[in-house]
Amino acid sequence: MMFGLAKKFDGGLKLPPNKHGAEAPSRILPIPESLTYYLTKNIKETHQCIVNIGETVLFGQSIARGLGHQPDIHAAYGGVIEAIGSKAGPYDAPEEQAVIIRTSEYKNVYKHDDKIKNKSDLLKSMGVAGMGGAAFPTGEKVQAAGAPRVWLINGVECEPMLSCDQCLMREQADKLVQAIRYLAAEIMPGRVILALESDKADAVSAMRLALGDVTDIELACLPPRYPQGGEKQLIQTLLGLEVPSGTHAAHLGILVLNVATVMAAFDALAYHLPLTHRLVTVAGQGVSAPGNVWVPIGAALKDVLDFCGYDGAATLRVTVGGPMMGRAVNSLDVAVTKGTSAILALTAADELAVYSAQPCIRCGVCTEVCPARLQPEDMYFNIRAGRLNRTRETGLMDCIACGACAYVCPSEIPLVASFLYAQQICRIEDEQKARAAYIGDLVKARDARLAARRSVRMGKSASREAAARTVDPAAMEKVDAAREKARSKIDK
Amino acid sequence: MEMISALIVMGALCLSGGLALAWAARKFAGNENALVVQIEELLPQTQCAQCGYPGCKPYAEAIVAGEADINQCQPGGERVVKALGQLLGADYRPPAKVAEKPMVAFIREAECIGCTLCIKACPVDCIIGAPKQMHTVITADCTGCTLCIPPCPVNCIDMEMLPPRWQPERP
Amino acid sequence: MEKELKPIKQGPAVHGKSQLQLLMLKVVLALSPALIWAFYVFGWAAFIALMLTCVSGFVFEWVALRLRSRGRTRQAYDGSGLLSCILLAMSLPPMGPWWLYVLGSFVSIVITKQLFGGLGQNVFNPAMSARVFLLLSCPAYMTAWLDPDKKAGLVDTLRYMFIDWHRESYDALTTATTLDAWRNAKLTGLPLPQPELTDMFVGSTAGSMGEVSAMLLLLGGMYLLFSGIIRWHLPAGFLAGVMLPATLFWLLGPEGTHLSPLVYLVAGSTMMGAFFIVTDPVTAPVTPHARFVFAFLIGALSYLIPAYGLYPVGLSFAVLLMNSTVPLLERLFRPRIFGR
Amino acid sequence: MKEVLLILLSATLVNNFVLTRFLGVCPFMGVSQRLETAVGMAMAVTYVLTLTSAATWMLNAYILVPLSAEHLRLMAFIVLIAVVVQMTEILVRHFMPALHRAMGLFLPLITTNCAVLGVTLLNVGEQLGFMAATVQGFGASLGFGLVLIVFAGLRDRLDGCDVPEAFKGTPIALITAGIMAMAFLGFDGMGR
Repeated sequence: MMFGLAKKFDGGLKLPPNKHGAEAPSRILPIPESLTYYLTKNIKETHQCIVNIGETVLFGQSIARGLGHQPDIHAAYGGVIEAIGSKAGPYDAPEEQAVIIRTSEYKNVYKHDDKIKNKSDLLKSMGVAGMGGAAFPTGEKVQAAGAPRVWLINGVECEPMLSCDQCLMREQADKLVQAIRYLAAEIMPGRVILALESDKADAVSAMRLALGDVTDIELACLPPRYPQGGEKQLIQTLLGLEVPSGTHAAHLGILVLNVATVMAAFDALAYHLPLTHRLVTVAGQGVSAPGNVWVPIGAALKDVLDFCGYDGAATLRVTVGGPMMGRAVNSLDVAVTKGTSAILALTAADELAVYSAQPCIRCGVCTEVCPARLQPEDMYFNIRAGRLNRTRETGLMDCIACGACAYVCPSEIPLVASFLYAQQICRIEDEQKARAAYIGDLVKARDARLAARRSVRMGKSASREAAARTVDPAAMEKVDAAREKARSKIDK
Repeated sequence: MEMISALIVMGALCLSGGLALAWAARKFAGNENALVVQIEELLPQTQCAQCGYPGCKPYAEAIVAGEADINQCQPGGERVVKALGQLLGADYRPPAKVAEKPMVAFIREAECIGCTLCIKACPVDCIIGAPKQMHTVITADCTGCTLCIPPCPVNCIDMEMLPPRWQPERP
Repeated sequence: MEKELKPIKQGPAVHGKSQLQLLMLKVVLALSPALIWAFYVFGWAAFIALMLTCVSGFVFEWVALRLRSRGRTRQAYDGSGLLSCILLAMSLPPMGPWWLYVLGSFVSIVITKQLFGGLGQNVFNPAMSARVFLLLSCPAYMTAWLDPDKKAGLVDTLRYMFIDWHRESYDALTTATTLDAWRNAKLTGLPLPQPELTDMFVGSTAGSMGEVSAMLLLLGGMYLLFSGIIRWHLPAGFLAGVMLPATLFWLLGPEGTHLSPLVYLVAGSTMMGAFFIVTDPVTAPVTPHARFVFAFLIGALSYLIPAYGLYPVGLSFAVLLMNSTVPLLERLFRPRIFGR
Repeated sequence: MKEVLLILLSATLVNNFVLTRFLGVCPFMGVSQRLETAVGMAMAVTYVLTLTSAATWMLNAYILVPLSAEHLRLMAFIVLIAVVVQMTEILVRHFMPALHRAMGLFLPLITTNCAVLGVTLLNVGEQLGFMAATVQGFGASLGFGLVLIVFAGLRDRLDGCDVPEAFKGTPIALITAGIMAMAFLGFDGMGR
């Protein structure tokens, strides 16, 4: 059943798809020698390691417990824990704490016990995280959405060069429908909508075939436009609803899950299989055999790129994630994480962005393409001038870093880099304010404690005095007179 | 005749003006405390007395009274000076004392004789201990205000540097 | 990784086609038909004036940037200075004395643009602020319009412009523009001039160098509009701003005191203003609503100033006045952020 | 009615008190640092100017002229303006403490603001009627407020611009005010 287009989302632009190797069948990466799992993100601890060096682990055994809602980490292959130390990371900070496993075999699989009943805890212990790129813990999302009014399955792959969702849908359409039906039984959504873009013909036909004339799952074929795959943009397009700023769609009862995340969640809930492998697109002119590869999470970029014919000489930049929202990495021994949807080896032929940062002429083209209806040139002007609180008022925290503004800017200004830098500074400032408020409470608590103690002591001395007055009133008059004289001397 | 009429006119004018002002000043006395609360919220509440006033509230009152300048808050640094400048319309002045790296107090438990003097001195109550028992500092709550060091008789408290927080670099 | 990778870690790895220099050159291209026509109509005077403005403008900009710091001189080659100088030259009378153009380019490039921080940070439109400066400081030379029929050869032009540019020997060549004639008629009560509309549209009457041929300016403007360099809000707003009061006053006002709105439509300065002066992105607001209001008020003011004031052409004053209100307009017409 | 409108227009735009007659330039430069204080100042000046125009006209017409004490005009006006300004300051300090602190010195400075005294003396000098004098006062303050708020918006953007070191702050503000004054000359001759 086709879904009428409620409302086109604001801004956005048409990008050349150049999906090299999207049609190629997916391949499987041979076992790499070592696997690297990160325990910290920007030096802030996110996981606690539960194995120690020299211990042997089995295929699928969990090696680190996630703090808070963070899902756990599992070994993609059996092997020996080689080291726990700092290694080059894909995030902003250059070095991260990581566990390194020397792989040996994958025969005997670690059996997970089935004690956990609650589905969001099970998802957390099976390590399921968002695979669209943000790696948001799926367990937390499912729990926050409860019985969602609408469940959107996000097969929209609007970034150029990316084709892992398309390949997944093309090759495993039936398993996806089975997964959707199984999860629908679990989370009881009001409506189920599978969204994908009409220019991925093979995926659309595969899904249509798999769905047949089923009525409970709606298929939405959307015209291709970047950044339609964003959660808020997809909701605005399909449901005509704007998620209020600062709140997650899950809290409104709208659950949005990436196609790959749905598959991972299905494996976790139905078969208790942890998330250890994911489909990664390898593209860009620097790779001779681009395409989609089943990669164990933790494999180094070097192994994956060499597997697809990497030509180091021509490559100017290696990006983890899509060409628009991905992040450049400086060294190739960075590892694949759950959120890595693509590894791109970009050469000069890929219209590589050279941020020459010429002066901004306020042409307003970035304002037209911004899906969050922000003013990128005004925010950039205030960031350059150092007025970050002014930038926050004009919506810095609503920027989804989709890169549309930096793509169209004629002066090639590093807009997204400035916005992310400003966002991090604002987060640090918020932390300082929160700490100041917390310490303010400590001070008030201390004053209250001292005041209470003083009143207790006053109470005791008052009762002692009353008792003395009943025993010998005359002496007490002398005491009062002396007190009066002392007090009058102080007042003068 | 000219002189008298001139005197009468100016005298009457000034008198009536003065009376009107006196009445208005008493009726609409300015309320200061609303501003004090606003200022206090901006201050980092470390009660460290680095600004020369025994705590954040006295410093806020001093600012409203006009005795204190807006850049005396050392832990607040740039952020507080800008925030106060924004609220009070005063233009920006660099902070008087620059906050060194954030520090945390640390008691060498072996030498602590349990005299509870530092507990009384700590403005945020982050030192735990009973008389004659060993004391220790809750590092999470300590603001590094060094008020506990002077009262300690055996001088067993020293300041430790916190690991530097990762700073994003400017593109 | 043997090669040092690009320093910018975040942000899109790919970039679209639009370049700053390309943008500026396209606008210059859109201006070129009207320019070439001016060379044809005014002969050597126009060409020399343009060269004087552009060369002195480039030198001033290069020196100003060099004084700021060595690395900045690269910005002198991005075509924006060239564009401002061409616009300035086109709004000045053709056969003016040589220092008129050099002083104009100094005021526009150095004072109005570089002093405020260079491209993108200047608050006032450089060409217009220079024109107002010259109009106020040397009105005599600014209102001496060369008569197209009496244009002189190369040698004579050079003599007029460089050697004896003082007034006397100069009047023989000048004539009044339509707007001048209308203003004099209004003051002295003479019957209104009925200008030949097609003549004005094609552009063979006297006037500032570039503002002669409305047809070619319209041509350039349409090219800018359909190639996506400018948005419709600014030109449409300006034209509405001019035509609305014009028709209103023409219909309601007492008989015979106001020119018919058609005259304004075919006047070169209106077309120049609509597509090239008002649409300078740097000194205009960014949001569509603010742009329309900004352009509309410029149009209205540029009609009211000559109608009731002293000066024959109100466009430059109107642009400067509205440029100063841009920060307020932007604060007023800020679009609603997603989800707020 | 048309005549009142003409006075209002000419006082606000044609011979604007700040940019054409250059009266009241020091608060214009001093308060335009931030938009909030500029709006506060504009309202305060509008309130003070309209009130003083009316009051001084009455003072002159009913007290000074009958007693033929015109020579006292200057002193009497100044005392009256001082009283009105002090009254405003008390009210602002009571109702809007933050604004009062933000405007700081410039609120009492309105007393010595040449625009205020200028308008009152002008009203009396040109033998305007009561209605015309008040409208002139209101028009002048409207013009002052309008230009002040527009200029505050400009300066707010300018202090983020990459202005050369030597010109940062007041110099660039003076140049901007100069260009705005040039633009205001365009209104010359209107309203005749």
